[in-house]
Amino acid sequence: MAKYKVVHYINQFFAGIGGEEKADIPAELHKGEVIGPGMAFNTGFGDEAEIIATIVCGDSYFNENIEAVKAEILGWVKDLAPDLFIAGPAFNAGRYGVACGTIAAAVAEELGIKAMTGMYVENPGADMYKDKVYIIETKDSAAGMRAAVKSMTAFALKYLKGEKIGASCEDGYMNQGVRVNFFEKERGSKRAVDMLLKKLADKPFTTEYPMPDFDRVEPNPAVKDMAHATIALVTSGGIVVKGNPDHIESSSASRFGEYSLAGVYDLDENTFETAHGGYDPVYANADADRVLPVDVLRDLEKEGVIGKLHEKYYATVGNGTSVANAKGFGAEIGKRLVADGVDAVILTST
Amino acid sequence: MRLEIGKINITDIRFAEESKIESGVLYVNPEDLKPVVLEDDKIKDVCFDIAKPGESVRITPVKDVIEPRVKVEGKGGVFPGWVSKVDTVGSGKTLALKGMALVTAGKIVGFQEGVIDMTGPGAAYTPFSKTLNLVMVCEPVEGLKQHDYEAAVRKAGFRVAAKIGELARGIEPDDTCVYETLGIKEGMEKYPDLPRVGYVSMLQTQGLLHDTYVYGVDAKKIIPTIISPTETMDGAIVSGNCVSACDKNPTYIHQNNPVIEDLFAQHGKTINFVCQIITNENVYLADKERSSNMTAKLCRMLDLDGIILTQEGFGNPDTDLIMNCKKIEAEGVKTVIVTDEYAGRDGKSQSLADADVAADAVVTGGNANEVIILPKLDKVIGTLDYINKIAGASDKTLREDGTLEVELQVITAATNEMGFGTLSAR
Amino acid sequence: MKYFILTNNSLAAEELGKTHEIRFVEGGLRDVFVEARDLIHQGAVLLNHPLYGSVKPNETPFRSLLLHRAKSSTEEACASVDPESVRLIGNAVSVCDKFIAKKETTDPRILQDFQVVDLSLLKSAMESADR
Amino acid sequence: MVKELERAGLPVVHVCTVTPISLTVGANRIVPAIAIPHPLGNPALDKDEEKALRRKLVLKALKALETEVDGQKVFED
Repeated sequence: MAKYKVVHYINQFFAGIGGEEKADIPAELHKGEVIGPGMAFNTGFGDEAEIIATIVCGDSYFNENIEAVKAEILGWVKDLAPDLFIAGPAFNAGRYGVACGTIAAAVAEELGIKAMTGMYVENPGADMYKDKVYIIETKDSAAGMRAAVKSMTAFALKYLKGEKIGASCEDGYMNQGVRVNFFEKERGSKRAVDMLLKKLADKPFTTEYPMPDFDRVEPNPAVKDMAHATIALVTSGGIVVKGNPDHIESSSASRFGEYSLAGVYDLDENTFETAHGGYDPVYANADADRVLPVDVLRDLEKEGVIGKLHEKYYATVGNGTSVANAKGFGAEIGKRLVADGVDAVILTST
Repeated sequence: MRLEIGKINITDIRFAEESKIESGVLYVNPEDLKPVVLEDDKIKDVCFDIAKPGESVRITPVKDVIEPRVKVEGKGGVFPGWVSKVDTVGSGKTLALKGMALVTAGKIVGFQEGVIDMTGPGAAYTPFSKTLNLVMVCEPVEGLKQHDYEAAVRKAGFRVAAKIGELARGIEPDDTCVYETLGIKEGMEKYPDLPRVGYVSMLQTQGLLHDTYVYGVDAKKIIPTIISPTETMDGAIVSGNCVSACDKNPTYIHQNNPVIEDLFAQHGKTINFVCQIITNENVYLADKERSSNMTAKLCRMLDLDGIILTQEGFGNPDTDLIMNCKKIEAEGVKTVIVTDEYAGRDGKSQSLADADVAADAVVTGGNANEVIILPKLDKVIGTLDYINKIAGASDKTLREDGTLEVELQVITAATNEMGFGTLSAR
Repeated sequence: MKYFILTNNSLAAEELGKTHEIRFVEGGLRDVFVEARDLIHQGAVLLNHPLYGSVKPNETPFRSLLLHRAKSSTEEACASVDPESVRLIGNAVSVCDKFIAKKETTDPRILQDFQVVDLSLLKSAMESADR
Repeated sequence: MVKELERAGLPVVHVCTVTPISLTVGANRIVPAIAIPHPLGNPALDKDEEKALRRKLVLKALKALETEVDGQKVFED
């Protein structure tokens, strides 16, 4: 059987070119060459796979020219058409880890070629890319190279052969936030007793199911100078331009609306209405200021209490809208508001 | 309380003229068992079958699984409140037929579920692919209401299990294990330096097809209480739960409660296993508040240092699980919970319907939504008529080539929440 | 405890309609949840767990919730929205969304079984509420 | 949604009728509103009174935006 073809990515240091002083070297393609840790990989692959090319790039160069260098490397990898792309291992080297994650994820995503990397769990590249590409957990320094190569090689061969990848703890990759079943050695009750014994003795133990993140976002600093601040209005109360031109659904909304407030000083029943299906719409339809206080904010703008009311407002319907959608709306609206130079937001809900 | 369990290893089950146990072989004459079933006039007919590990056999829909046992010394008899009077069990000597199980099967409602495959990939997920199974399929009289039918099949299972258990009376066990719990003061004096550990088991008690009984009492009516774990071994807790095959606790798993066994294994060595606390999983929210208040209070009054908390089912019980965990932890009692997950077919959704930071030590029985393809097997005991209707099945479940595409949910005890199996997830 | 029943289960409506206040929902199980949530936001308090039963939300199309109407006017009600009810119904909607939608059962015998179980689990809650 | 706006780097005040929901969804600055069908109004009042009421609420919201908080805070009266 023909050997699987592997392309390997490493930085200037592991290529033996130099340390920080050489971190600005551009990407180089070394066809048919096996360099640095690649030798150990090749040995580990035996006659099942081989490295057909090595790509070397300086860490600074990569991170300062991400888009260009990514395109360049993707071009090479596309032509080489390997069965697998391996980056690193990067251990705890931050910029190297980010580069490995970026390029491996790009190869997987954009070329549809199997890709993987390896690094230490606290490498910033790990958090950024562990849900996008297989990242094998390694020690924090190159002293752990032998172990890293061993586990990465084992994973690579399994992956290449199309064998079922097990749970993260079985196959040594970082958990991708996806629950995967596997059989433990001990039954559940025994594991529970062992865990309790550790907990009783105040020894460290690892829960098998970490409770979902009770994700909190730290509050942003307060507005210092309200008299010059741009304030934007966002509502989940479904206030839309009369006739609901964007067809915001009355519940389980799949989109949000962006509407202009230019020249609007007071909302009235001829121009604005609510699309919200979760409450009695009579009051909001009669006077939408009751949900979206444009009239008052215009007054305050005139009086100089606030710098200005942002010229656009955003609306969606909170009623039955899925968490994922609501999150997506928030992120997109946030992006647009920041781009428009807004300083703070008043979000109204019914 | 001190209970000896004498284990008689059953190596084969055969139909024969005379019902008996000889050299580890259980000989059964179905005609001896039929009258035991048919004494309930709600059951029209019954048939028996045998399924052995490795055979190309699928049993479905499974209602309950029971281990035949007989009480030969000490107060009371097995399945108190059903087959025997309500004397307190859990002391003396009980004989158990190991390596075999009585499986009750048959349709009770149209979406009835529970699959036991004796071979193939599905077999790995159910503990009952490793037991010799005597299967009992009941047919109800015309027009019988669902809950009457459930009760009839449930009770018939206990009677038959007891009848088979009786065959063991007088037989020398292959192995004997002794389990002993001490009085509160006694235990403290004997093991002054060992942490005091309890086991809190939540029993499924939501209503029709979702019930559990303790000494014959519907457990949704109880206030949480303490029992000796040895009582559980004598069948003080039995299952009336038919839905959610993967994470319901069949009577067999109550009798062989793995948490109890594994806590006993440490009893007197690293811990002092004080007692079992039983509580319920009612649908009424105020009942949940009351019950979890009570369990937490019991843990405190018993001066427990730690507990293991197990649940049964999905959704509603997740709230009880979290309430119990939160309140018990708040009493300073260290808690480990055993559960399973519904993380979606892709494993990306939130696993439990409820959550709290206090639940920091969790053992999981795996993701019940994971999909598995079950091959066509040669023989079906029960019926495949309803396989499309069961939990975790879909309209494309029964595929053209005869294979089944299902979620693990349909497999009996696949993700057991008392930690009976080794399946887990990360 | 004074309560009303929010249900899309016609069997429950039929059997309990004469003796109890029923708010019938035309629609599926999720519609019952969403309707319940709106009522909760206006001050109603949930009395039974919305995810009762081991029959999964993508199997049974029926759901019957027991709710207690705390306040008569919306204004007063808003001041006393029950956070636990809000949390439970919110979780129920998201749990509902994670189960893969299946083709709805049309077999009348099975639908009837689902109705019977739903009614039984509702009664299980009513028994606690009525005592 | 409120969390994502905050994550984008914008201070947000959530004017919301049902404050427990606001706390659950992770808002940091919370101002309780009047009632569900009309969070920033009250149809029982005449037009001027109603606008004055709304102004009071909006000023409270602006005040919240000008206040440093660490974690969640409900700005009661």
